[in-house]
Order: sequence, then C-alpha cells, then structure tokens
Amino acid sequence: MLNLDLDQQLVQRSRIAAQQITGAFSWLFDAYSSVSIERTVLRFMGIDGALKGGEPLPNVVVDHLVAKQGISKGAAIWVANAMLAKGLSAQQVADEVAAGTLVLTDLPLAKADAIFAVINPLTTKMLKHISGQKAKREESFKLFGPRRSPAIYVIVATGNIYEDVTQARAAAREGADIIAVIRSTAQSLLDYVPFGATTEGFGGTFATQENFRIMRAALDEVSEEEKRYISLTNYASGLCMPEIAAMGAIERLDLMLNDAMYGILFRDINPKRTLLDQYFARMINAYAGIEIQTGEDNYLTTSDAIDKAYTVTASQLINESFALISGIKPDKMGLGHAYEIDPELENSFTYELAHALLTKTLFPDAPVKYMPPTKFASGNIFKTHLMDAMFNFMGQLTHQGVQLLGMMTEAIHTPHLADRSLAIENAQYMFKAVKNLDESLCLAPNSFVNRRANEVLQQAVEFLETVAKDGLLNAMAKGEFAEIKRPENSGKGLDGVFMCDKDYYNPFMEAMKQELGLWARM
Amino acid sequence: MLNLDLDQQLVQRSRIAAQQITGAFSWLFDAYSSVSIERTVLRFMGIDGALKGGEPLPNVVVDHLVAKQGISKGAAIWVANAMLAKGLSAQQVADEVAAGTLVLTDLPLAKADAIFAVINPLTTKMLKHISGQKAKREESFKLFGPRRSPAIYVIVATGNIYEDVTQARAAAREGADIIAVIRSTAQSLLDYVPFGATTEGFGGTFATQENFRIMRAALDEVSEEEKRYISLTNYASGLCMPEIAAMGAIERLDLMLNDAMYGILFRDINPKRTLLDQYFARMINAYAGIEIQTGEDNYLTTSDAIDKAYTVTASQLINESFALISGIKPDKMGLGHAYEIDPELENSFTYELAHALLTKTLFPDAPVKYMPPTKFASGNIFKTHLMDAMFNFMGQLTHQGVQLLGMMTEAIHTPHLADRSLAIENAQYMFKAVKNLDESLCLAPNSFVNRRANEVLQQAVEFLETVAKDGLLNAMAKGEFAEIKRPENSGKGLDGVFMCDKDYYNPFMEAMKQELGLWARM
Amino acid sequence: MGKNVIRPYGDTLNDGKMQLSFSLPVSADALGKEAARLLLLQMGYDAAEITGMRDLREGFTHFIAYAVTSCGIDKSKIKVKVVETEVMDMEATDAYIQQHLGRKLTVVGACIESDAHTVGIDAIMNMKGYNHRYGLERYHGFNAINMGAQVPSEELLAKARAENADAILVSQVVTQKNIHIQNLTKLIELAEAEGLRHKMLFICGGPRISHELAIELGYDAGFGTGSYATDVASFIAITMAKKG
Amino acid sequence: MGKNVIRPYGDTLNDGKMQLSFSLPVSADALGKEAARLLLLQMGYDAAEITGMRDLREGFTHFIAYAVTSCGIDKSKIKVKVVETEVMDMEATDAYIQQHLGRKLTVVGACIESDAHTVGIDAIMNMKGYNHRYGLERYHGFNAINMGAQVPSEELLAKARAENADAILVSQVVTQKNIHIQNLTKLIELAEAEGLRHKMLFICGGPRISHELAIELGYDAGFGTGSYATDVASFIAITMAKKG
Ligand code: B12
Ligand code: B12
Ligand SMILES: Cc1ncc(COP(=O)(O)O)c(C=O)c1O
Ligand SMILES: Cc1ncc(COP(=O)(O)O)c(C=O)c1O
Repeated sequence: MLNLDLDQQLVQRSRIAAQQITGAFSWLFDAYSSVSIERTVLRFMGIDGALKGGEPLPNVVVDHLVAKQGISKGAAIWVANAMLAKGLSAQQVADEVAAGTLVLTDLPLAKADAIFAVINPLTTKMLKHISGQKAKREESFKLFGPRRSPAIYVIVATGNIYEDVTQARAAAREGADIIAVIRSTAQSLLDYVPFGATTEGFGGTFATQENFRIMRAALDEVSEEEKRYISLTNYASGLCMPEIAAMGAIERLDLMLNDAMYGILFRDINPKRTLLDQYFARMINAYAGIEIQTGEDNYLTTSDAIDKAYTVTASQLINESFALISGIKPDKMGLGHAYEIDPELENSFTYELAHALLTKTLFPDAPVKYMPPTKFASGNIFKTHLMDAMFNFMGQLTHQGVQLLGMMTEAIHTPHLADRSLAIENAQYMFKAVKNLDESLCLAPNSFVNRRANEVLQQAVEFLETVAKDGLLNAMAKGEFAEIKRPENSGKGLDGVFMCDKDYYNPFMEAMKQELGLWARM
Repeated sequence: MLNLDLDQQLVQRSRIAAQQITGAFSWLFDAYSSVSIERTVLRFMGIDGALKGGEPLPNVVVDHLVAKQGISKGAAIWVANAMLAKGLSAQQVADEVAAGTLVLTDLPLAKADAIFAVINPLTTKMLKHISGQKAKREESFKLFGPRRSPAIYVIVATGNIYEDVTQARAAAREGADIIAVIRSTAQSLLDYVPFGATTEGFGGTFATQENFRIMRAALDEVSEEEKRYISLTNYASGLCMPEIAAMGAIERLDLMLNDAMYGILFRDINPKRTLLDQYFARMINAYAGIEIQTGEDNYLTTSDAIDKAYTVTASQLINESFALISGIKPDKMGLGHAYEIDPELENSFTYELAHALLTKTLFPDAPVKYMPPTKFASGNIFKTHLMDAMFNFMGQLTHQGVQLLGMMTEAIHTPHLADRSLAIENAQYMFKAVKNLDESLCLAPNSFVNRRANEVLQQAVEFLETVAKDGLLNAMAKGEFAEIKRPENSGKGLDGVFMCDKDYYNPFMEAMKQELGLWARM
Repeated sequence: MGKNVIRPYGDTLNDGKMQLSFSLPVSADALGKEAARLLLLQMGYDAAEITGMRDLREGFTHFIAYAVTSCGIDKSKIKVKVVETEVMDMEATDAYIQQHLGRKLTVVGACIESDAHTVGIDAIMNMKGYNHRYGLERYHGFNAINMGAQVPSEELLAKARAENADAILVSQVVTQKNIHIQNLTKLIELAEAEGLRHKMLFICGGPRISHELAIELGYDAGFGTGSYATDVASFIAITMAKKG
Repeated sequence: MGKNVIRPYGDTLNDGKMQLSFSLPVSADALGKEAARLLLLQMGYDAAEITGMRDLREGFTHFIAYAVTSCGIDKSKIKVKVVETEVMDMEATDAYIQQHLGRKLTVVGACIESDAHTVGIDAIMNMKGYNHRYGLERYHGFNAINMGAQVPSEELLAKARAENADAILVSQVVTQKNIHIQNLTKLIELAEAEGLRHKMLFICGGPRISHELAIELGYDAGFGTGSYATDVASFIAITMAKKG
C-alpha cells in the first residue's frame, strides 16, 4: 500500500489553525440572516411559482418585506401571521402579495404561540419530506449496493434539460454513477432561482427545481433498470446557495457543489453574504444527507498547480472546518482536488502522486472530489485523452472517492455524447487495469513523493496560521486567497445581508440544529 | 526502486538448462553449411547484382555449384579459384557463370595457399569495411550522445522505400531514435534477397541492400541536423538470415531482428536450416556491433499472455544462449517481450508489471525489445491509444531498453504519418510524466507482483529442463513451442543444408571467430 | 428533413457534428490551418473548426477538427445483407446436422495466398476455439480440416475436391492495397473454372469482411470481426439442410 | 490534378485518407454500421471503412472510420489574413514607443458580457504574463487597465472613453452557440453608435478567434491560442505609430 508518512504535528497544527479561522464567525452565523436564507424559508413553507416576468414568488415576498422594513424578524413570522389572519395557505399569501392586494407588515402581529401553531406543522411536514428523500436514497443504495469508488462522475451541459436527460441516461447505462448537470454560465450571480423547465442556457443548463425533478425522475428510472442507484448533483454556490440546497433536498439530489468561499473568490460575491449563506445551505445538506463538494480545483485553473498546491490543502481544511460547524460529517465532505499539473513538466505524474496522496491521507474518510486536467487540455483530443488516462490511473491508485471524468474535448466544447462515452471507457479501462496495483507497491524510504507531500502540508500550515492571525476576512481583503483582493464590504449581494431582531425566527434552521445536535457548540 | 526478489536457484537452473539446449548443436554448427551461408560469403567477396528475371547473382553462382556438386567445399574456394585462373574479379566470375560462359567446377583447383592468397585480401577488405561502419556508429554516438532509454522505435511500412524515407525523416525529427523498415509480407519465405530499390510491397517494404543504403543515407542526414544519431533496423529472420545480416553489416544498420527460432515456428522453415543460418548471421551481427532483437512477441500474438508468459521467458533464455555462442555480448541482445495482456482482464497492468520486471531483472544488461499491445488493439483508435499509453508508462517505469511504439491504428492499417506522430507524442508524454517515479516506489513485502514473477520463472525453468532432456529438435517436433509441431526434417529450405567436406572453407566465418574469440569453446 | 432522415449527433439531435483528423502537405501555420479549413468546406461541411494543429515535419501538418455536415440519410431506405440463419450452440448444431443431414459435413479452411494470419481461422476451426466457444474441430457434426497459413488457392481447391468438402472457409486479414479482394476473387474464379463453385459453400471471413462484401465477391457468406464458430457452423448446417 | 493541389496524406502522397468519428441515432449492428458507411459515401467520400462501432445506448451509436476523399485544394489560391506587423520583445517595443510616439499608450482590457475566462486576457495584460513573457502592465510604454471578468460592453466603452484609450482589448473564450460572435458584434456596434470605433484600436482574442474572424467582425486585429503580450504590444505600437 502507498502510505504517506505525514508529520503528525503539522497535521494537528493544520486542524487547529482551520478551527481558529472558521470558529471566529459565530457573530455572523448567530446574529445575521440574508434575503436568500429568507427565500429558502419561504420555499420550505411551500411558496413556489413565479410572475409572468419570471420573478419567483419567494423573491417577491422577501423584497416586499425588505421594502416594508419587516425582514429583520424573518419572513416566516410575517407569512404565518398573514396565513393566520386571512386563513390562507402560504402560497395564497404569496400570490396576494404579488398581486399587490396584501401588505404583510400592515397586519398586526398575532401572539407568538399562535404564529408557531401555524409554522410548526409546515416545518414538520417539510422536514418529514426531506428525511423521506434521505431514507429513499439510503434504501436504494442498500437495495442496489453502494456506489463504486472512485465513482464515475460525468457532466451534462447542453443547456436543454431534455437533451441533458437523453445524455444522462446514456451515460448512466454505460457506467456513470453520478450525473452532474452543469449550470448555465454565471447563474451564481443571479439573486433568484429561475422557475420551471429550461431549454436554453450557456455552457450549461439552469438549476431550477423543475429541472431537478425532471432529471431525478429520469435517473430513478434508469437506476431501476440498471440495478444501480445513479446519483444526481448540481451547484449551490452563488447568491442563492441555501435556496438551491433546499431544492436539492426536496428533489433528492445526492450531492451538491457547495464551497464555502468559491462565490467570494471566483464570483466576487460579498464575503459575509457567502459565508452566512453557506452556513445554512450546508446545514440543509447535512440534514438531507447530501454529500457536499467543494471547489478547490478553481485555485489551480488560475494559479500554478505546483507553486500553489498548498492553497488547495488550505482551502480543503477551511471547507472541512466550516462543514463541521454546519453539522456535516466527514464521510459527506467531497473536498476538492485537481490534476492540473503541466503535462510538459518532468515527473508530472510523480508530483501528482504526492498531491493526491496528501489529500487522501489528510482526509481519510472524505469521498474526495477529484477533478481532471482542464487547464492544459488542448484542441489535440488525442493528447487530452492521455492526460485523462493518467488522471484516472491516479484516481484508482490513490483511491479517491469521486472521479470527475475529463473529456478529450475539454478545450473545445461542452461534451458531446461520444466524448462522454469515451471518457467512461477510459476510466473503466484504467480502473480495471490498476485495480489492486497499490497493494503491490509501497513508498521507498525517504521518497520524493513523501517529502513533497510534507512540503505542501508545511506550506499550507504556515499559510493557515497567518490567516488565523489576520482573520479570514482581512486575509481575503489582502488578496491572500487565489491572488484576488476581496474586501469585507464589497462584492455582490452585501445589501442582502441584515442583522436579526431579537425576535427573529427561522423555524427550519432551529429544527435542523436540534436534529443535527448543533446546539452544544453555540 | 522496483526490485524483484527472484529465487536465485531458479535463475541458475534456467541458465544451465538453456546452455544444455543450445550447447547440443556444435555437430550442426561445425560440420554443416547452407546455400544462404554460401551466398553470404559471395556477397562478402563482392558479388552483387541480379539477372533480368530478378535472380540475384549470389543465388545463380551457388545454385550453379549445387548443380555441379561443388558446393560442399564452400563457394569461396571455387570463385577464388576461378578468379585466379582467369584473372577476373569475383563479380566478373559471377557474370560469366550467369552468362553460362563459365563452369566453376570445370576449372582444376589450384593449391590451397594460392587460393588463400586471392581470398584473404578480399576478406580483410570486407572486414575492414564492416569494422569501419562499426566505428562510424560508435563515433556518432560519442559525438551526439548515447541513445535514450527506453529508445523510441517506430516502424515505416509503406511498401515504397521513398515514401518510407519521408516518413522516417519526419519521425526522426519528432524524436524517434530507431527506425524499423518493416519487411514486405513473408519475405522470410523467399530463398533469395530481392535486388535494388523497391516501391511495391505488401504490409511492408522489401529488405534489399539498395533500400538499406537509401534509408541509411537519409537517416545520416537527419542525424547530422538533429544532432542525434538515428538508428536503423530491419529483419534478418527467414531463409536469407545471414545474407541480410551481411547486408546490414555492410550498410551500417544498427539493429537487426534476428530470432533463433522464429523462422521455424512461425514460418515453417526447416529447423536445421534456421539454426545453422542464425549461427552465422548472429556472428556477423556480433562482428559488426549490431544489436540483435528477438521475436518472443510472436508467441503472445497466438497464445494467451498469462498462461503462456513462461514461453516468452524460455525463448529469451534460449535466444540469449545461442547469441553467446555466436559471440554476441549481453548489451547487444535485444531480447523480446510484449505487453499483450487482455485489457479486459482485471489488473492487466499489475500482471504486466510482474512480467516486465521479470525480463528486466533476468537480463539486466539487455536492451530489451519491448513490444506494444497488438492482439487486443481494436478498430477503436481511442482505446488503442490508451493501451499504448499504459505500455509506454510501463516501459519507462521498468526501464526497458527499446520501446517499439504501438500505433492507435494497429488493428486497421500499417501506420499513417499522423498515427506514428501521435504514437511518439504518447511515448514522450508518458516517459516524461513518470520519469523518476520508480525511485519513489518499492515492491510491498510478498507482493503479488513478486510472487507472479517467480511463478513465471518457475514455469519457464520446468519447461526448459524438459526440453533439455528431449533435445530442442525433438521438443519442437512434438509441438512444445508455440503449440506448433515442427519436425526436424520438414519445413522449407532443408534442401539448402549440406554437410561440409573436410576442405570446406568459409573465410569470413573463420576470421570472425578469430576476432570474436570463438575458438575457445569449439 | 424527412422524419426518417438522420444526421450525426453531437449534443443536439441532428446537429451534424463530426470529429475529423487528417494530414496535409502544408506548413503548421495560419496558412496551413486555413488550407485545412477550406478543404473541409470544399468537401461540403457547413462549418469547420480546426481545433488542433501538429507539425509532422518534412512539410506535413496534422489537423484535428470538428465540422458540421448537413448531409443526412434516410434510415428507412437502408438495405443491408446479413446472414439470416439463426445461430445455434454447438450441441444444437450437432443435433440439427444429425437430424437433417445424418452425416458429418466436411469443411476445409485456410488462410490463402500471402496471408499468414491464422488466428482468425483458428478461432473458428480449432478445438479450443475463441472466447469460450469451441471451434469446428470439436463438433461431432463436422470433419474440419484446417490447412493453416499462406495456402495457394490452387492447393486449397485441390484439397477441397479430394475431400469432397461441403464448404470452404477462407480467411483474409491483410487488406493493404485491397489484396484481400484480389485473393478472394482469384479463388472464386479458379473455383468457377474448375467447376467447383457450386459443388460446395464458399465462406470467407476477416476483420474487414462483411456479409455484404462476400456476396458481392460471389461467396455464399462472409463473417467479420467478432464472429464465432457457432455463427459459421449454424450457417453451414442450415444452408446445407435447405439445399437438401 | 494541378501541381499545387493538395489532398490529405495517409501514407502516400495525395491518397486522401482521413480519420473520422461521429455518433448517429441508430442501433449498434450491421444496419447501423451500413448507415454510417452510406452517410460517408453520401458526403462524397470515395471509400469509407467503419473500423469501430460503440454502443452509446439510448438508441445512439458511435462510429470510428477511415475514409478517402478526392477533394483537393489549390495551395496557391489560399489567402489568409494574418497580423503582419513584426513582433518585438518588451524592451524593443518600449523603445519603439518612446521613439515614435513619445508617450504612454493606454489600453483597456476586459472579458466582456457573460464571459468570466480571464486567464487569457490576464496572460496578455498582467505583470506576470504567460510563458516567460511579461504582460502589458510591465511595459513602460503602456498604461494597461484590466477590468477583468464579465464586464458589460457599455462599461468597457465608458471606461475607454474616460481614459481616452488608444486601444481596447476584449477576450471571448466561451463560444457555445456562437455567443462570442454576438458579444463581439454588440461591442463593435455600440462603439460605432457612440462614435468611438475610430478613436481607438479594437482588438479581440480567444482560443477560437483568428485575425481573419476579427477583421470580419470589424476589429483591427484578432489573436488566437498561443499569442503573447509581445504580439499584441508590437501590433499596437507599430499600428499607432503608422497612424501618427
Ligand atoms: C497477430 C498478428 C500477426 C501475427 C499472425 C500470427 C498468426 N499465426 O496469425 C504475425 C506476427 C505473424 C503477423 C504478421 C504480419 N502482420 Co499482422 N497482425 C496481427 C494482429 C496483431 C492481430 C490479428 C489477430 O490475430 N486478430 C485476432 C483474430 C481472432 O481476429 P480476426 O483475424 O479478425 O478474426 C476474427 C474475424 O475476422 C473472423 N474471421 C477471420 N478469418 C475468418 C475466416 C472465416 C472462414 C470466418 C468464418 C471468420 C473469420 O473470425 C475471427 C474471430 O472472431 C493484427 C492487428 C490487429 N490487432 O488486428 C495485425 C495485422 C493484421 N498485421 C498486419 C501486417 C501488415 C502484418 C505483416 C504483413 C507485417 C509484416 N510486414 O511483416 C506480417 C505478415 C503476415 C502475413 N504474411 O500475412 C496488419 C495488416 C494491415 C492491413 N489491413 O493490411 C495488421 C492490421 C497490423 C497493422 N496495423 O499493421 N501479424
Ligand atoms: C480555466 C477555465 C475556467 C475557469 C476560469 C477562471 C478564470 N478566471 O479565467 C472557471 C472554472 C471559472 C471556468 C468557468 C466556466 N467555464 Co471554463 N474553462 C476553463 C479552461 C479549463 C481553461 C481556459 C484557460 O484558462 N485557458 C488558458 C488561457 C491562457 O488560454 P486562452 O483563454 O485561449 O487565452 C490565450 C489566447 O486565446 C489569447 N487570448 C485570449 N483572450 C485574449 C484577449 C486578447 C485581447 C488577446 C490579444 C489575446 C487573447 O491569448 C491567451 C494566451 O495565449 C477551459 C478549457 C480549456 N482547456 O481551454 C474551459 C472552458 C473555456 N470553459 C467552458 C465553460 C462552458 C465554462 C462554464 C460556462 C462552465 C459552467 N457552466 O459553469 C463556466 C462559466 C464561466 C463564464 N461565465 O464564462 C468551456 C467553453 C465551451 C465553449 N467553447 O463555449 C471550456 C472550453 C471547457 C469545456 N469544454 O466545457 N472555466
Ligand atoms: C464550487 C463551484 N460552484 C459553482 C461553480 C459554477 O457555477 P457558476 O458558473 O454559476 O459560478 C463552480 C464551477 O467551477 C464551482 O467550482
Ligand atoms: C523475429 C521476426 N522476424 C521476422 C518477422 C517478419 O518477417 P516475415 O514476415 O518475412 O516473416 C517478424 C515479424 O513479426 C519477427 O518477429
């Protein structure tokens, strides 16, 4: 077996530094909320649909409460209050607000317990549905057997959910274990979630609840036929993180891309907004038993995979720590790593072996999300196919959890049907060819691989310790992450963050904290 | 480092058995000659050219001597005798024989020393030329640096020597170290060597002296420009083994495919004829400093690479032992091995690691000729390209000497220009990616790889020991090699083998034995 | 576009996307790239994008491209000749022969002319067979004679006549410069000349052989990549039985 | 065939051999294979051999083929627009600007509209540059302003006007559904409307951008895969100097 010998002191220091960094945010998590969190609450209460213009009702209602300065109590109270006063369903309340026939803040607030009496049944109903979905997933895995490891993860990205379905079904039959519907470009910048089934998108397909439902139904069908549970995933990151997480929980997605800092660093979304949203979004994922995935790969698409290898490790440790705060268990943390080393570099594979083993060793229980070569993929499909083969070889050799298959056309277009099929063929061949190879091998004493892994860990620890001193927000403001400056009070969506009144109430967060046992640490 | 721990007793037993097998042929080597050996002698004496019909003059003269029952003294004596009597050059003698104006056996034989006085200068002249070629090769390597390892070996096989040249030049510039001009189908069955430049052939280009010259000249030019000595190789095996070896020595080929048993097993050429011819052919290679290559890969194209892995090892040991008898040093023995494991097999790479390490460990000084996947190459070029990648990975990981690059179109056509280029790109990427990987690795205690290697060696030893008991000829007659029965006295070319008179003389063999110090063991 | 008309599929039905690669005697620069693009347009592609350009040296360049075709073909109009006899396993075939013919069928096989690729014909004829399917030698219903590699057509026919074979099996693997067509044609013409053609079944096979092609060349059947003894045995048995 | 006419090269001059792969909505069997072959013939290939057939499921099949084309193009007739200004290194360019223009040139760059792929434009503009070639920010002769990702065309133009830029640099990497064409056209049209088009150089770049295409779209130059700051800097400096 290829066992790294990591300096255990470094390992401990890395975890301590990460905890200092993430532990410093209870002031934010405990005292603030955001428009996206409130929209999530409304969706959980059963409000859905959109105006002709496309504006979703949860946005209409929350914007209404913002305009009326009522939002700081949380949206739940106002809507419940209106339901009580008018004897309407949550949806009907939203419709009236949309129609302009109802101003929530004009209705005098009923007694707390009367309001709770309206909210609690809704809460229980929704949480039951979500636990039901979780149970269904677990049963399916029991029935058909667990997911293979590394799991074969492929993307569909036609922009048209119906084409996506055809391609996802084909991929699943060929052996894909996880289908990712890539999102239309920059959806993370939209401060609302589009409504309904969509057939147009750039670089991907919009993440909408209807699209989730359509794809999940198609995959359930194939799962039955192939006697293999096919998992579905999408992206939560962005200005609607908790809303999309909620939709995923409701429609039984199985994994969710949900990075703590991606939106800040790569989409210039306000830091506080992002951290606050990810806190609730991940709590929802934790509750729904959804495996989160993080976006460390993004660091390497812009920076050098060798020089900046430590930024990946550092980000993994921060993501892990934030995930724990939201109640996610290690076996549901798909921390990201990517094979982005320049193929022209001598010993590119040897370097990557060190990096891949480091991730695996540092997070032994995490179903690591292993990303393929993308930056150095070129229009030469034959060469790219070989780079993907090395990546697949590595995934099996180092037992990564989820293999995000590379496509030979990575540098050309979003995958064609055949590209995806060849990628699966590539992975299946490699996985089989080196299935138990690692059992025959071990690392040579004082090997380059072992030295390199410790070197990267060392750099990550030193970096995290300075960040811990500065505080994460200052560090990001200084541009210490991904070489981009992200000041605390700039970036998109800051105006959507607000401080909560003492009588603010988020029934779902409360209930989830209960069940996830997250009271203790507050 | 990946070091196998081979059972040293097995290693010893394997060598002893091989020596018993090959040592039993001095009766053949010392007392017999063949028409091809005599034609070789004539070529060395300077006889070249062909009749209108295409029949080469060396054949004309030898057939003439056979017809006249003069051959058992060896062709050299008769021709020298005629030169002496008529004051002609060897070539002129041949021309007259061809014209029917001269019957060699009609001329009374002059005194031995008078005849030697004619032969010796010719012998010296030719041997000087050959040593000159050897020196030129060695200087070039000194000047441009040694051959890379694994060396990049690619084939050209258009059938047209001029197209071959274009493609060989291109390949050399892209990084090929060795160019192999694949022979036209079944040339090994021709009992003569075609004459002149050829532009037609099936599956390859005829091996002719002129073709050798044309390609060598082209490669010398590129070597100068690229500052890298480009080696040239071809095939000697077949009914003209020593003649083609001679042509290679004269035209400065650098390697020569020269298996001791290929012709017998895979071309149904008579066993005695083949063994006798290879004895002299390899002596010529040894003298010329040409690296021989053997054809173990052929066993696996017809038999299973796992079950019959031991036949490869056994053949390597026999080839090694015959080579030593002809004066070839281990560092010039390109013993063959091939990556022919079914890609559908679990752990195909792990198995091959054991086999490749076994070859490398058993023959540490041999520049192993490592053959690519061919049998399981399919019309799916993308898959074949990946199989070739695994092969290249293995070649570098286990430090094989010569990598015969696989082509993604192996199952389709003889290589197109682009196929060869992509094969080189594949090899260069793999070699670079895992350059020093092995230094970071070692074999786990009691690893499958180590157990498997010893298992194969064990099987090979047991096989060789039974063959040693039976004798090689009986074993081949029984079909113990390559599952094909080859009786001692059947097969093509038996009639070309004859017993030598006591006054038989082969000036070149004598001289070479001298210089190679091969008297001792007789 | 008629509803039966189909086009290549990239990621949208009938988008006509195709991948190509080819070499041209041009330099690896903007001009060469444009030459490659123009060639594709001239070939009739609606759009063509050169995504990869590799210098092959000596004045050649390799291009990798994606192009869009507007050609489509009508699925409903495609006719393809395929061996129609059902495929039975060894036991069934032996039983079938026993019952319908009541005698052993003699087949003579060979890899003819310059071709030495016997693995294919061996896969069909030898005891051990191929991929867990035994070869004809193991059938009770067949007397299988495998002449092996590089058998001159004349010898094969002579043998077939001598054994008065029910079927001749020919393998052709090397296809360079269409030598397989030449060889197969030569054999059939000799058979015609010798009046053997209609005395027995003529069956050929090889990686580039299709039933279609075999029929064109005047054979009774052709078997390509991935065929097994079962396919051939069933075909011979059933066809012979029909002939009566 | 005229002596300038070239064809694809497999292993013999002008043999016309090409490799293809594509998917069709057909089954993976003899019929599907024939459909693939017929499609190629219909497209005008002289000969086509389907060497690989892979079942993609859901009614699709992937084909790998080698085909022969008789199309050829006349090399001598190919015209291709390429950036003709010579390429100078950073020092030379700075010196050139100093000498011929005597002032700093202002360039404003951005990845416009929905495109967030800044690596390309950064490679051209940022200090650190790309492949050991510094970006424009490091030049003395340039005042380089990089607006980064997803900049609306309007904002880019406003900035350019405010800084009264000498050149605008636009990057477009995403090309799906030709969005890059749409975006680049939008920018140029806005510039025309605002009367900015001829006040400064408009330069675009991206992996699927060629100088040819840029000119078509009304830009002054276009730079594709593998271009460097040196190419762009030299082009701007020399062109500006010529304009005087
Ligand atoms: C093994 C092999 C050899 C072995 C053959 C050993 C032997 N005893 O057969 C050796 C090393 C001797 C060899 C030599 C050569 N080979 Co070779 N060889 C191959 C190889 C790697 C595999 C062929 C094989 O065994 N396939 C496995 C069998 C089971 O498949 P199959 O033949 O298709 O048979 C199946 C079907 O076609 C069908 N079938 C076949 N025949 C028949 C007959 C009947 C009656 C029926 C019903 C069915 C049937 O059923 C079979 C089972 O499904 C191929 C490359 C490849 N991967 O295909 C090259 C290949 C066929 N060889 C090639 C060449 C050029 C040669 C040489 C000419 C090279 C040279 N210049 O020396 C020589 C000359 C041989 C000769 N005179 O013919 C080329 C042919 C190119 C072309 N299309 O023309 C290939 C494609 C390699 C290449 N890319 O260059 N070869
Ligand atoms: C890195 C990357 C990303 C990063 C970008 C990070 C960043 N800050 O740039 C991230 C992860 C954010 C990303 C996201 C997405 N990406 Co992206 N990405 C890539 C990737 C892997 C590499 C691109 C790259 O950096 N190349 C390296 C640079 C140096 O090369 P270059 O851009 O060609 O630039 C050179 C030349 O073109 C030229 N040049 C470029 N611009 C300019 C400008 C001027 C003025 C000049 C003179 C020259 C010039 O000079 C440069 C140096 O030589 C490519 C795949 C690939 N290997 O190409 C996919 C790729 C471009 N992405 C793609 C897609 C679809 C997306 C997403 C839409 C996916 C999704 N649905 O989320 C998102 C959305 C992003 C958006 N809104 O645009 C597709 C585009 C498909 C298409 N042809 O339309 C690609 C091809 C991958 C794929 N096959 O799907 N991506
Ligand atoms: C963590 C994460 N979230 C989201 C996305 C993509 O979403 P968007 O393009 O909407 O930002 C990515 C893409 O790389 C990602 O890595
Ligand atoms: C050792 C050896 N000699 C010769 C040849 C080919 O020569 P021929 O086809 O003339 O037998 C081969 C081909 O595999 C070979 O391995």
